[in-house]
Amino acid sequence: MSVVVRFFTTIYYNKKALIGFILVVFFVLMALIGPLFFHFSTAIDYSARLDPPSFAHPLGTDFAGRDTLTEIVIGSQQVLSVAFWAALISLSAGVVIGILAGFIGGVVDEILMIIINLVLTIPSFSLNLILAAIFSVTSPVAFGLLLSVTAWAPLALGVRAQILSLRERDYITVARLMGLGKGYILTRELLPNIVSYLTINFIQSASGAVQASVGIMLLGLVPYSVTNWGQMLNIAINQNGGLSNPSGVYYMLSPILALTLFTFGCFLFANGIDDFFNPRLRTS
Amino acid sequence: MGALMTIENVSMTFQMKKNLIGGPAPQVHALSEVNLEIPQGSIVAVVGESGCGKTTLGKAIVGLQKPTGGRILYDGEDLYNMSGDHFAQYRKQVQMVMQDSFAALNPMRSVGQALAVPLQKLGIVKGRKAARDRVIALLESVGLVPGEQFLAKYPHQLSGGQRQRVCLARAISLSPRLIVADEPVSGVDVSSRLSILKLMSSLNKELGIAFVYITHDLSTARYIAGQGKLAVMYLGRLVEFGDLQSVLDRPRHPYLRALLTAVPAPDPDLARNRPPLPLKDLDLPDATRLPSGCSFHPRCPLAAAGRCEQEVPQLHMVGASAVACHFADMADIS
Amino acid sequence: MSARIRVIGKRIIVAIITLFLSMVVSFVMMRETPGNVWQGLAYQMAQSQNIPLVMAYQRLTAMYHYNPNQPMITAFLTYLNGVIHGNLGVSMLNQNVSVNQVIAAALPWTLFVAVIALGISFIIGNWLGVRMAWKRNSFLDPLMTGLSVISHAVPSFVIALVLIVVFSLRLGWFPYNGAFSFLVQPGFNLPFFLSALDYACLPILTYVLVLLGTQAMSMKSTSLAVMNEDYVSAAQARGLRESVIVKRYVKRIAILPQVTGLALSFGGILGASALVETLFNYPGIGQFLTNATNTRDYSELQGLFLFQAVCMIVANLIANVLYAYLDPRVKTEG
Amino acid sequence: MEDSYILKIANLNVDYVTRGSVVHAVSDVSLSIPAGKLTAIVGESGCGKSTLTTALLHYGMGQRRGAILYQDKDILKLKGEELRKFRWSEISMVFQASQSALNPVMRVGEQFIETYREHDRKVSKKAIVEKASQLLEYVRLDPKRVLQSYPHELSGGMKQRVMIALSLLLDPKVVILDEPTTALDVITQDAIFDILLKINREFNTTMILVTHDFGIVAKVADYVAVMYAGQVVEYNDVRRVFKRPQHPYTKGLIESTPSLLSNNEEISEIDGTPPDLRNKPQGCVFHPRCPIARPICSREIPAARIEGDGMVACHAYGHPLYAQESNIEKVGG
Repeated sequence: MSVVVRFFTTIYYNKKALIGFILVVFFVLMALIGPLFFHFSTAIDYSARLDPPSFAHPLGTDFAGRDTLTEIVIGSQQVLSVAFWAALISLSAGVVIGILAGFIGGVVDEILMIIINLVLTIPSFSLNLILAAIFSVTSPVAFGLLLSVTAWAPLALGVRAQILSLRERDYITVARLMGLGKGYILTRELLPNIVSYLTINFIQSASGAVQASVGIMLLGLVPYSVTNWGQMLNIAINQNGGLSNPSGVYYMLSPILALTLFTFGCFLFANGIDDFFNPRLRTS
Repeated sequence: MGALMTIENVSMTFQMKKNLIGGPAPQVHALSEVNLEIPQGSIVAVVGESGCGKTTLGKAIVGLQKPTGGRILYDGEDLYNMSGDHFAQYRKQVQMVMQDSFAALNPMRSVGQALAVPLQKLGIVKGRKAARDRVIALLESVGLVPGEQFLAKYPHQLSGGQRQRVCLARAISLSPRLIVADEPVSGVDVSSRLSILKLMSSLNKELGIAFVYITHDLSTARYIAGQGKLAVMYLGRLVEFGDLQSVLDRPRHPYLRALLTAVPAPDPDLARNRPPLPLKDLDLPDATRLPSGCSFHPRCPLAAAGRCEQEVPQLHMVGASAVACHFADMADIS
Repeated sequence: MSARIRVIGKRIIVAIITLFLSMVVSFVMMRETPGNVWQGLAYQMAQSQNIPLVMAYQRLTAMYHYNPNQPMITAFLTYLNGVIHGNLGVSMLNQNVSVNQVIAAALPWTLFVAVIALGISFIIGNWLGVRMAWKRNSFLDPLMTGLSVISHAVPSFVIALVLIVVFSLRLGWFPYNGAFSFLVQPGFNLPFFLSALDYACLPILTYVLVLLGTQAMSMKSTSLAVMNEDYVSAAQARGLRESVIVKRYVKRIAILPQVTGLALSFGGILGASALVETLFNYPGIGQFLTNATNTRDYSELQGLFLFQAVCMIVANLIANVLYAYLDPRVKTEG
Repeated sequence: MEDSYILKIANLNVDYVTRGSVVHAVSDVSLSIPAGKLTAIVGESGCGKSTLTTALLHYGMGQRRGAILYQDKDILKLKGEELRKFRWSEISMVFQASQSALNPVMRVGEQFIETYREHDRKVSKKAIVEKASQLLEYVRLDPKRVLQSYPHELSGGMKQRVMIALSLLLDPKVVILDEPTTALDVITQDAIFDILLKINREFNTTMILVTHDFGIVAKVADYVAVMYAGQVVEYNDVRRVFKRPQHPYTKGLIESTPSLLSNNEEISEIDGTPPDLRNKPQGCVFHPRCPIARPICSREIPAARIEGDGMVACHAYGHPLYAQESNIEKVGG
C-alpha cells in the first residue's frame, strides 16, 4: 500500500481527522489560488457599507462597502503565510536545538536546557506584542520569525524529551553495537519515531501562530493592511462599533468564523494524524 | 582453544549524582576486580541475583560502558584502547541480545527493514535484492520459516519467541564471534523458552559463536552451558568460576550453595525434602554501603569473626574451580 | 538536611538565575535592539520639535536618565540597582507616574480575575475529570470534549468577543466596560465589591472557558492512567468503598501533575490578558501593557514585561514547591 | 474426601469486550478448591489464570457468567455493600505486582488501618496497629519501621511481605497468591514461600497460587490445575500431575522445564504459540500444538474425564492409542 493511499484510508476511517483535513485543505487552497479569482478593489461605496450577507456579497460588506468575502480570501494569504513561516521556523529551531540537546547531551544539553527554561518562563504573547511594536514588521517571514522567538522552546523541550527517551531504548543500543553510525541512528531509528510528533506540532504551531498573529493585529500593532483578518476585527471593534452597532456584526463575524474554522480544522487534523504514523493502528 | 576475551581486574564504580546543595554523593560498586576468561567458541553462563553486576559486566564486554578500573582484552588487544579499524571490526564481531525483545526492535520498522538496511549500510551485501535474500536466509536459519512471510511484519505482530528469534537473526547477520545474551528467555513464554535456548546452543555448535549467557536462573544456565563455564557473581564480585559441570557437582562458595538450595526442583518429592536455606540473613545489603571484607559475610553461615569482615577473599583454585572464599575448603564439610 | 528541602532549594536557585536572565533580556531588548528605541525617540523629538539631534538626546537624558554614551554594563548595573530597590522607572508618557504605581494599580484587578478563574477551573475541572474517568461514558464526556476543543481551537479573544456580544450587548446580563460601575464609591464597601464582581464575571468566564476543558480532559487522562495502576485494582480487591478509592487513590495521585500544570495555566491567563483585558476594557496589567505598546511607552513596557516574567517565575516556583510537599516520592532528584 | 471444598467454580466464563472483538479469557471452567490446602493454577501468560482469580473476588473488568460458590453463596451474585465487605474479609489476595499494589502516597500503616476500618468501623486504631505489627513480625519485618514507611522506601521483597501481612489482616479463609514472586530473586522467593507455607499450615488458610513456574508448584502445591487458552485442561494431586501427567500440554510443560538435577537430555519444547483468545481453534484448543492430535481433536471439544480425584480434558485420555503415540513422538523428538 502506497503512502498516499494509506494516508487517505486512515483519514477516511477517522471522521474527525477527515473534517479537520478538509477544513485545512480548504483554507490552504483559499490562500494559494483564492486571490486568482477574487480581486480586491479599493473603490469605496459608502451607500453599501456594512450590508448583511446577500447574493452579491455572501459575507456582506465592510465599512466602505467592499465585499467581505474578497477581503477574507485575500487576507487568508497573509494570515496563512505568517502561520506557515512561524510554524516552519519554530519547528526547525525546536528540532535542531532539541536534537542537539538530546543527542549530544552533556554540557551542551545543560546550557541549552537553561536557555529553553528561560524562554519558557518569558510571557510569550507580551514579548510578541512588544517586538511587533518595536520592529514594525511588514513581511510574512519577518512576522513569522517574530512569533517564533519563543514558540520554539516548548517544541525543543518536547523533541529533547522524545530523543532522550528513545536514546535509551534497546534498539538504539543494538544499532550502536552493530557499528552503525550516528547518522544512521538519527535518520533511520530516531526520526521515524518522532515524525508523527513533528507533524502534529507543525499543525498546532501553525494554528497557534494564526491565533497570535491575528491577536496582535487585533490590537492594531502591525502596519495597516485592510484585508488581514486581525485588522478587520480591529476595525470592526474599534471603528464601526461592531460590538454595539447591530449592522456591524456580520463584518465582525466573518474573520472570527474564518479564524475559528481554520484553528478548529487544525485541531481535528492534528489529533487524527497520529493514526497514520502508528504501525499498530494501520489497517492491513 | 585460546581466549577470545580476557577480563582483567575489571571494576565499575558509579558515582551517584551530586545535588546542588551539598550532601555526600554515594558510590555504587557495580563491579569489583572481576577476572574472567571467555574461550573461543565457548558458552559462559554468568549467574547471580539482581544487582550482582552481571548486566554491567555484559555491558562492559560489548563495549557499552568503559570500566573504571582494569582492562578487557579482545584477541589480546585492550578493548578501550583500540585503533579505529580494529574497533570497527570488534563492533561487528561482538553482538548482544537483550531481555526485552519488544524494546530491542524499533516499533516503526518492519523486520525486513530492521535487518536488511544495516547489512547494506555496513557493506556486508550489495544491493536490495541481495540484502533481501540474505535476510530471508537469516530468518530461516533462526527458525522463522518461511522467511518471506516475516519480512513485512512489525514487532507488535510477532510473539515474544518470534521477536527474540528476529533479534538473534540480527545479531548473527554480522557473523559475530561472540554474542552476549542478557536474560534472553525471561520475556518469552514458558513453552517456547527451551526452543530459544536450543537455537542459541545450535548457533554455538554450528557457527562457532561464543555466548555469554547472563541469567538469574541456574536451571537454564545448566541447560545451555552444560559443556561450558559457569561464573557466579555476588554484589559485583565473581565468587566462583569453573566448568559448569564440576562447579555444580561440587559447589564451594556458601552463596552458591544457598542459591542451589533455593532453586525449586520440578519434582514434588525432592522439592519438599530439601534442607533449610543456609543463610543468616535474607535481605541483600544496601548497594551503596557494602559490607567490609567479604561482602557475603553478614549472611554467611561459615563466616568467622575477625577474618571474613576484614579481608576480601581472592579468587583462588580449589579443586577444579576458582572460588573467592576464605573457607572454600571447609565448605565441603558443612 | 531533608531531601525535600534540597529539591526546593534547587528550585529557588534556578528561579533566581532565571530572574536575573529575564532582567538581562528585558534590558537588552529595549536598549540594544537594532533601530534602538531611544534613537528613534530622539529622531522623532528632533523632528517634531524642530531641535538638533544632540539637544533631543540631552532632553531624553534629562527626562529619563537615559545616557546614550554610558557603557551598556554601567547602564545595566544602574537599571539592576533600581530593580533591586523596587524601582522600575517612570512612565515615559506621564512623568508623574512611576511604573511601580501602574503595577500597583493594575495588579489587583488582574490577580482578582486570574485567581478566581484559576480556582474555578482547577476545582471544577479536576472534579469533572475524575468523574469522567470513574464513570465512563457519562453525559459529561461530549460536553467536556467540546469544551476542550473550544479551548484548543478558539482563541481567547474570540471567546471574549462572543461573550461580550451575547451576554452583555444582546442579553444585557453583565456589564463589560471597565472594572466597576462609576456609580459606586471605590473602597472597602459592599456595593463596590459587588460591582467589581459583576464586572469581573465575563473576563472570568472567558478564562474559565479557556482553561476548564483542558483541565478536565487532562485530569481525565491522568486519572485513567492512575486507574490502570495496580494499587487501584488492589484497593478494590481490599473491599474499600468506591468513594474512598476515588478520593484517596485516584484523585490524590492524579492531581499531582495538575498542580504543576497550575503554573502553566497561570501563564496562559497572563498571556491572554493583553487581549482579553483590552477587549473588556479591564484595567489590569494586560491592558496597560497593550496601551504602553500602542503608545510606545518603553520604560513602562519594560517594567510591565519584567513584572510578568517575575509572576511566571514565582508561579512556577510555587507549583514546584507545592508538588514537592504533596508527593512523598520526591526524595532525591527533582 | 468429604465435602471439604471451600470454593466451587461452576461453568465460569469471562469475556472482555474490546473495540469490536471479544476476548474469551476464561471459558467454561469448573473447579473445586479444597479447604485448607494449597491449590496451584499453572499456565503460560495469557492463559486466563489471572482473570480467573479476579473473578473470585468479583472485581475489575470482564463479563462473568457461571457461578462461584463460597459457603453456599454465589460470589458472582453478590452486590454493593455485601460484595465489598466480602472482599478481603473472606478472600484476600497477594498481587503479582505487589511492588505497585500499595498506594504510593500513603504510609504503609495508614493502608493497614484504612483496610481494617473499611470493614469494621468500631475497631480502634491502636488495636489495628497491634494486629498489623503481629502480622508484620510474622513475615519477618520490623513493624515500627515498616508502618511508618512509604512503599517506595521498602525493597521489593519487603513490599511483598507487607502485602502478605496485609492479606491476612482480616483473617480471610482464602488467600489468592497471584504470581507472588515473579519479580523477586530465587533466595527471596524461597523465603517467601516458606512463610506462605507456614501460614497455610498454622492458620489453616486455603491458598490459591497462580504461577507459570512448575518448580514452585512442585515445592508448595497440594493440588494443581493446568490452564491453557482459558480452560482447565487437567486437575489433580500434585504428585500425580508430576509423575503421571495425562494431558499432552501438562506433559509438554513439565518436559520443557530445564532442571538442575538432571542432564536435561530428554527435555523438549512445545511447538507453536498459544492461540489468539479472540479466535480460538475449533475442537480442542490445544490441537494445533499437540504432538498426538488426531482428526477428532480439531472437530470436538474434549469432555472432562475423571482421573483419580481430578480430571483431564483430552480425547486421548484412556484411549488405547495414547501410550503408543506418545512413545512414537518421544523417539522422533
